[in-house]
Amino acid sequence: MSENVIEVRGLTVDFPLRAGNIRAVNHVNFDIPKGKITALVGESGSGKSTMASAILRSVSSPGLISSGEIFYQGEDVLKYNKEKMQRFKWSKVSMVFQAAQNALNPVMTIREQVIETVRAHDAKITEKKILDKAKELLEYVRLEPGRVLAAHPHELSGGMKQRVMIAFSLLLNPELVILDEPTTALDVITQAYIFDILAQIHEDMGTTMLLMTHDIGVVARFAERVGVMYAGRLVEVGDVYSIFDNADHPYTSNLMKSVPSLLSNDDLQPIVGSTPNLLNLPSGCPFHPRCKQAKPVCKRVDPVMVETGVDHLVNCHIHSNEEYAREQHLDLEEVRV
Amino acid sequence: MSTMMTTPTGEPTVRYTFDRKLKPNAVKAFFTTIYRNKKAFIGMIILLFFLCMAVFGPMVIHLNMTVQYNERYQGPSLHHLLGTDYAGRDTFGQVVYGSRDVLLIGFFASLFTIIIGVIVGTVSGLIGGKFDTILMFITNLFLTIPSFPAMMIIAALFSITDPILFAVILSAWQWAGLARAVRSQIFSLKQREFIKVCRVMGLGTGYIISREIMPNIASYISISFIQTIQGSIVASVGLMLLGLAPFSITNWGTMLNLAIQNTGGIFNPRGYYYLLAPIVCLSLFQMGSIFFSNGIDDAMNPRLRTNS
Amino acid sequence: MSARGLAKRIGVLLLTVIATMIITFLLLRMMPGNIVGNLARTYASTYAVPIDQAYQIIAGMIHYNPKQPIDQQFYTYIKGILHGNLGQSIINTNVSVDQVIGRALPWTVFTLSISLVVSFLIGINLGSIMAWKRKSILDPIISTYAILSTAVPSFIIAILLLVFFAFQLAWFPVQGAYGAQETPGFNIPFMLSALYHAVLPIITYIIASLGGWALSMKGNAVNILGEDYITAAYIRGVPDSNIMKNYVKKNALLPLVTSLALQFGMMIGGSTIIESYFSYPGMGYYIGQATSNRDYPEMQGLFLVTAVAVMIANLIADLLYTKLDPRVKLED
Amino acid sequence: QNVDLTKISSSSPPAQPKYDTTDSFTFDGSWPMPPQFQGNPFAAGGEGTGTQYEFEQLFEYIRSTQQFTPRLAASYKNTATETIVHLRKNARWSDGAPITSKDIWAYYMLQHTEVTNYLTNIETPDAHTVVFVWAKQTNPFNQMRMALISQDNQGEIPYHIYGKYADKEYQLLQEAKKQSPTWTANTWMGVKIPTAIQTQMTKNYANFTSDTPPDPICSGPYMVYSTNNTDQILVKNPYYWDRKDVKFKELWIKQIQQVPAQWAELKSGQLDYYDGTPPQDVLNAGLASNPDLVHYQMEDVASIGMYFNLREPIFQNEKFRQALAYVFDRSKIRDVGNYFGVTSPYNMTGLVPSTLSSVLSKQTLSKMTKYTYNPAKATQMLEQLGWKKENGKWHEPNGKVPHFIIGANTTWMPGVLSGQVAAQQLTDFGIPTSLIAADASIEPTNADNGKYDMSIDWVDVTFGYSSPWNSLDYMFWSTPEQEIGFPTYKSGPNNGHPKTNLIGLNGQKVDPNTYINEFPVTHNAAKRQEMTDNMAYAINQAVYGINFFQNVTGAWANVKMLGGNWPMENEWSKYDRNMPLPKTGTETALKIAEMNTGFGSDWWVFNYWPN
Amino acid sequence: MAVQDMRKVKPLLELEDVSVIFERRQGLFSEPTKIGAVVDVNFGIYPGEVVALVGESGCGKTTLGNVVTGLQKPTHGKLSYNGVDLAKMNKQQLQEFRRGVQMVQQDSYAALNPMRTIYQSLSAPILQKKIVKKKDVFQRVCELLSTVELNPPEQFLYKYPHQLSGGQRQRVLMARAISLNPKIIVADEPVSMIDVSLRISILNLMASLNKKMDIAFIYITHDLSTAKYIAQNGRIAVMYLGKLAEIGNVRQVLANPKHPYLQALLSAVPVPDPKVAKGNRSIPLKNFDMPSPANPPKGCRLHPRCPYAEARCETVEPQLTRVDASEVACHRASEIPAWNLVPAQ
Ligand SMILES: Nc1ncnc2c1ncn2[C@@H]1O[C@H](COP(=O)(O)OP(=O)(O)OP(=O)(O)O)[C@@H](O)[C@H]1O
Ligand SMILES: Nc1ncnc2c1ncn2[C@@H]1O[C@H](COP(=O)(O)OP(=O)(O)OP(=O)(O)O)[C@@H](O)[C@H]1O
Ligand SMILES: [Mg+2]
Ligand SMILES: [Mg+2]
Repeated sequence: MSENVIEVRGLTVDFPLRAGNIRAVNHVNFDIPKGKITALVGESGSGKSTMASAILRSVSSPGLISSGEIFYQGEDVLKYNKEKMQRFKWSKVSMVFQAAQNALNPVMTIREQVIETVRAHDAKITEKKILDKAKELLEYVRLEPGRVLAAHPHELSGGMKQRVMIAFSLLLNPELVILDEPTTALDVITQAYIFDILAQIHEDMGTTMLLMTHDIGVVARFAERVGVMYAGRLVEVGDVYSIFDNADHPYTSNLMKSVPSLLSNDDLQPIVGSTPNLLNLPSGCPFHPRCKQAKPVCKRVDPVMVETGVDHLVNCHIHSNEEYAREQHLDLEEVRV
Repeated sequence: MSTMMTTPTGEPTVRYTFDRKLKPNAVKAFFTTIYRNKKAFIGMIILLFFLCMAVFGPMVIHLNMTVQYNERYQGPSLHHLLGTDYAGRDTFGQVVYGSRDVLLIGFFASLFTIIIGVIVGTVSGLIGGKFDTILMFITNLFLTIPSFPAMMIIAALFSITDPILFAVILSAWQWAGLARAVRSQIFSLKQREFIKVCRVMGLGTGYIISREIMPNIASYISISFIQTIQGSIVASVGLMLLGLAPFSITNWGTMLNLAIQNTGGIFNPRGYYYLLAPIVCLSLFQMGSIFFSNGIDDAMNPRLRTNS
Repeated sequence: MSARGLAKRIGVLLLTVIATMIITFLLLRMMPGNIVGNLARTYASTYAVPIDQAYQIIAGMIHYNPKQPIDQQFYTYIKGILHGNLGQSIINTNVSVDQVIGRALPWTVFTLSISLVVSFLIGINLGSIMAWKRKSILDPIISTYAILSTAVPSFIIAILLLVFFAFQLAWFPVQGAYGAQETPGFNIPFMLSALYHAVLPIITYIIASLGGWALSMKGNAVNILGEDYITAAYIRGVPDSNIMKNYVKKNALLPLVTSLALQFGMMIGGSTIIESYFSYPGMGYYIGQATSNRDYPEMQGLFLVTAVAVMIANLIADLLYTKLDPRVKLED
Repeated sequence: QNVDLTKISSSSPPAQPKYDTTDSFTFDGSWPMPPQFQGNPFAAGGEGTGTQYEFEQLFEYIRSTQQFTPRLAASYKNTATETIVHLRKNARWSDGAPITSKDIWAYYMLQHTEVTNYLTNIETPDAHTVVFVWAKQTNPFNQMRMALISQDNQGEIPYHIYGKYADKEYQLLQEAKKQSPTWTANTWMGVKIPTAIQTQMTKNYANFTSDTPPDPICSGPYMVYSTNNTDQILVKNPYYWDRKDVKFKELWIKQIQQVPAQWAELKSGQLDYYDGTPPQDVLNAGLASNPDLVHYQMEDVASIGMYFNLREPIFQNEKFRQALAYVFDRSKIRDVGNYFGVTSPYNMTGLVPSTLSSVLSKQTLSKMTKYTYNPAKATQMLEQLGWKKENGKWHEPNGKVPHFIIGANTTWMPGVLSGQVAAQQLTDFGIPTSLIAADASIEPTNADNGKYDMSIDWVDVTFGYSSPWNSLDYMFWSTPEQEIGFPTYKSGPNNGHPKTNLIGLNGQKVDPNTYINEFPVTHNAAKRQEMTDNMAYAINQAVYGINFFQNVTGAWANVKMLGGNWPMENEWSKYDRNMPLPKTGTETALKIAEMNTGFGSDWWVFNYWPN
Repeated sequence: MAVQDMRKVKPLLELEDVSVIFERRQGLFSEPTKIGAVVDVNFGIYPGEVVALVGESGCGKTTLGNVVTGLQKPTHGKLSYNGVDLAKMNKQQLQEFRRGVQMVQQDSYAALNPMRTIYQSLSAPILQKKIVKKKDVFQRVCELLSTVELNPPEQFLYKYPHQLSGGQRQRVLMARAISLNPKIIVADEPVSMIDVSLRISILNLMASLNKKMDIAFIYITHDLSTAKYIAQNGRIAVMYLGKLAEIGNVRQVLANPKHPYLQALLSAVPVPDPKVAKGNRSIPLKNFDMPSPANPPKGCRLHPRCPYAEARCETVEPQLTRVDASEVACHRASEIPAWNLVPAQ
């Protein structure tokens, strides 16, 4: 097994709202292996962005990390003090945001924001050095550095802003770049282009990347490892090929089957039912009301992660055998049907 | 085109029956939301209090305005809850009697302001073009021309005898700001997708205004309504002091003025009750309005109202 | 804004000014109250002269002929304006309206700018602190204060200040702009005296507007705090102080700067009530005086200045907004 | 004894007086705000309160004592047709120029005051003699002559500055005389001015009033040192003829617009002197918080009351007006309007109530109707008129319920408060009445134009010198006439003047116009007495309005800052420094009256001596 | 219906030389800039067919959709419905057009009045247009909801838009669109804001409405996969910078895309199959930024980005011409190398 940049253990994030508690991330264990591109897929609201922000300890209020650990180099990031955290952010793990359009301060030029960011981590570095680095990176993402640096965010197109954000994320040579749906608001061609650049970066610098998306096509094209999230749970993790070809979780396999493709002409079957309401989750496995293979146990008991293949984990009762049932103190009857 | 026996897609019909219980009660929901919003609830209580005072107060309380000079500036007692004024008359009774005029004028002034402002703003915003330019030009004039001499003229031309006329005069210079605000709201609403759909469906302008646009600016209008009441009350005090309306000794503004100007209310600690009674009432009413209008938006917006 | 747009705006502005001028002119002439009559009454009782004689004397004294046709009066008025003078005061022989405005405007601008700047600066700082430290006790205190200060009409604030600090405690002068023993000009005693006299009016304005600034600033800042770029900056490791300064304050301030300009324009006319309470010789005070004397040219002049100030303020507010906010490009 | 003009004008005036805060006398007053303030007292706005200290008269007249003290005049003599006045020879303007008869002449050329209606000419035989030449048709009796002359402030127009306007006016007068040589009553110098000349005169006058030095050229004890909108400082006029008697180095006048602010300043010792009587509570608070204050009450020569609008048919019925007079509980109105005021058993007589007993004969007084509060009587009278009271409201004979409007001037609080109580009393009696308290810029005009049913104003008042004639002249030929709205003569000698149905003591018709015209020129005192008796009786009977109460005003002194020799000084503690109203005509009353600057008194300036 | 058949039927709605030009003032004393959002488009919609309109963002799809629904008046050209020019319609014909052409928008939340319940939103047009009698409105609304598979309908009637999920709201939009028994529905990116797992069901619903009610659909999207899915038997029209670049039967066009732009577009679409997707495939364009529609390139609008451009492309504007089964606006349509969905390994 290769080394992991980040190891998430038992991470739980809650949003206590007036209407009830939303558990956006529910006891997730997850590794981000070094040098690989890992993708997290899942429908909207499944907790992808929350997980990303939890890694950077910046869950938006009123959210709070209720339990779990996030290990970086064997140390729990959640236990870092303020200074240490300040240093960790961006220089170790950086992020390209879901709404990159709005991720830049509209009243400051790109140049000012670049300088500010670097200075926040190293007050002594000269302005020239910062700008040289920024120019290099901007060129790398195929932008004209001079013009872009002098611009205010609104003077750039969406694709350009996204590329600026990518350049930004590389400013401090982080070990991990989290890409939270970097192309949702963009066009197909621009999207392809951005992923082209990202692939290039990955190839040239070997940067570890964590990609959050719900575009299955993008995952197929870009990722090496895939995690699937559903209602705050990580339901399946595995190598990209095994996830696409023999997904072990009914949700994953249904999802794969419901994506129209240029290559096939079949009529597709949607996943029945509607997306879960996090305020009012079904008992047991949250997917069971939509699952065709649901067993009685699914209604009652939350499944646990089991390994079904090499580096392939799944969180589903289908794979529960007698041994598992015994371990979990489950009724054999329920498990079998 | 379609008969009742098949659905639009030609499948056999199921009969659906109307179930009253399923239909949510918007009025109840409105008050539930207000109740849940602490500030708005307090505001509503305050406003209700003043409303009751204005409506029932004069029926319950008898106010004797005969001068009792030796009983002037008394402190609060069971007999005189807020003490007496400079001529020995009950302050509380005056406040109660005064509330009727004050609220009536405020209410009607606000009503007229809203009516004119909303009509002008809506028409201007919906029709647009040259018409809008002209209407807005006029509106701007109303915003720049000093209201003070204008009000004096109006008041002189129509001698003010009842609160309604008084209200008309007050609203004559208040609608312009509202019209502009409504217009810009209409402008942005006009661009909204659901209005576009109505146009595609060929639904009439009347329908679009009354059913699609109005519900969306209703909360804005209600808030403005309450705020205009506030403004009108303060303005009415000013107008009365200018002598543009019959001098009512129980009007809160008049009480305030009398306490300060020539009756020694501010020089006699016992007179402070008389001075403070209208100030507290005015401020309390204003505060109630502000609080309540804070809650209106919540209560009128289904999104905030039904938080599920 | 493009030069073309600017030109168009100024055109509309001029048109509005002209229309305002005409309407104000007519309105004032229609105002009830007979200038000659009022003066004659006073004259008759002061000098014990029969009333018709007093009428004649007054008619000779003032520069106003009520019998002159209104179109001629208007013509004279417009001619004067085109020559840059706003006419002669009716009541006050040999005093031009320009002189009156020249006297009044500095005082209003003086109190106004101090009170606006002070209340604005305090207000926005309080507001951003309120937004930043949502849980602190500052928020409920300032919110309550702000609501109270909007609920209490500003003239009541003036009265209360006057009653307590001038009448009862006598800490501040009850009225006026400077002590009579000072010679107006650039000398320290005069300036100190002017400052001392301005304290209560300024405090009145500040009390009345401070809460409003704080609340709007808080509202804006809370919205800004929810913006993605704040989270982004936080994640980038930008220190809190920088976020506060460069992100929250800077962005939340933009709309307020325009309202500051608007406020300034609107208040150039001065507050008649407050300036009268303090007998502070600013624009509002003279508007009150001129109105009660029905000094038409003076009223016209004062109202014109006020209207023009409002309109220019509007324009400046727009320009300022485009200047300050790189995102906004004004059209038309 | 010609004054050597050259000698005086060549002597250089002393250096500008230095400003000194010691011995300054502070009080409140008003003047036009800068930049309106200017140096010509006849430009609109005048000089304000300072006028009486800046300008000197030929004679000073004290209203309540009816005495004339020579000021610029050294002596005078009345002949059959002339009054000859000799001027002081040492009097000078504040710029050093001597005050001569030419200055007095210039004053009368440019000021067409009341006295000029009785003159045909003013002559200046030498630099220090002025001769008033009375018209033989209207030749007043001596006391009247002096009263007419002494109400003018003759030392206001320096000939060496404004001479050209006076000369021009004179020249125009001569031309007018040529064009209409016959004598005309009630005109300036008896000359009917043709319209063309009148136009020129108006223009000349306008030029004169536009000729304004920055500060006035003064003839009185003080001159202006500085003026801003709240404070005016007057300093001693170095050329004043009687400067050694001027007690204060400077007068500091404060313009305090808000009435409560005036009281606050008084209370806190910021004012040395204040005239006016505030409500009882303010007064007590003031006296209590400042032990140095003493308040002297004195009778005002005016009453607060209201006029009925005779344009309204309902008020044309005299019986109805009389009935209304019984409805008002005037002592309650007084309590609120001015607690210290004095009510009179009679109603409106046209004369100052406190003077009635001295001006009218005992017999007349006893015959006059007393209108004390008597609602029963009012009810009875109304029922006789065919009115009916139903559900607590009175119905006119035609069944209508009248609703009355009383107009009052907002800026005049005692009037508003009185009016409010009066309206309340009428309403309580069963005639719904509301008060409209309108701005000072509207209310008088509205009242004059008959916009209200009743209007609150000063009634039974004398402005200027105290004389029954003066009061009645004011009532019938000035603003009250318009407020009451008498029908007027459309032609004849009384054109434009009121047409009344006044009935005298013996049932004979009396005409106010005749009274006004003839009283001053009636040299027989008994005849004058009879005329006045008839008028007062008739007016009281006619009930043109209601006299609520005679005003009592006050003079406040800060006895710590100022010192010594006060009236009733030994009784201060007895009355807690709020001194009671002295008996009319007593020594004390005179002394107190002299203290009141509101009556044009210079007492402080000359008679006060510092601690 | 195959494309060939349609030639015989008269189009239900026809666009002839339609252009929409927006004017925007900017800059110092400059002339207003003109944005040709739609330029000289000729296009017919036949009864019951499905047309997918695809193209990059900003190419004018929505504007064209608005022209079809009558929301946007063409600057030039004419739109006819049932053979009648829209500009010359009488009141009744206009009514018919209004009822005949409906739309479904992208943002289902914005498309519903947030202050009104579903019942209010759905019943209003039925009542206003007197589709059924007043007493039957309730029944009708329930039927509509059931048709769009919102069952049981009673549960949805009194909900406000925010109380429904995106998919449910999109169904409500469908229900509203069919409530007036239209002939054509313009669906502007109806699924782009819906979760992946639910997209297919909406597309299936559209397909079933198309089949059962014979409503023609114009499906506007930039997602070629869904375009292909829904327009299986229909046509596809590809737009570039306001102009139609290629149009034809979906199967044929996608099997053999002729226009270089379409080829580029197809190459950019990520295929949900790692084996195919990972085949490193570059996009056959020289430049990735779309030129501003305010000053489009002369000649062929694609030429600055087109790898096959030659001299005439810079000057002569290509017209739509038939090449094999489709119509293509490219000078070199027949010379451009064939393009395959699955790249040769
Ligand atoms: N600030 C917040 N306040 C309340 N709830 C929140 C907040 N942020 C996220 N949530 C809730 O947490 C859940 C997970 O949200 P998250 O943004 O992580 O999902 P996601 O998988 O990134 O979705 P998407 O694909 O739409 O970005 C959602 O149900 C959301 O409602
Ligand atoms: N009202 C308008 N005023 C000015 N320009 C407009 C207007 N509407 C659209 N445009 C411009 O017309 C062009 C086409 O816009 P349109 O919305 O039709 O594109 P689209 O293909 O639907 O794009 P998307 O895929 O982003 O929805 C764009 O450049 C746009 O900026
Ligand atoms: Mg997300
Ligand atoms: Mg679009």
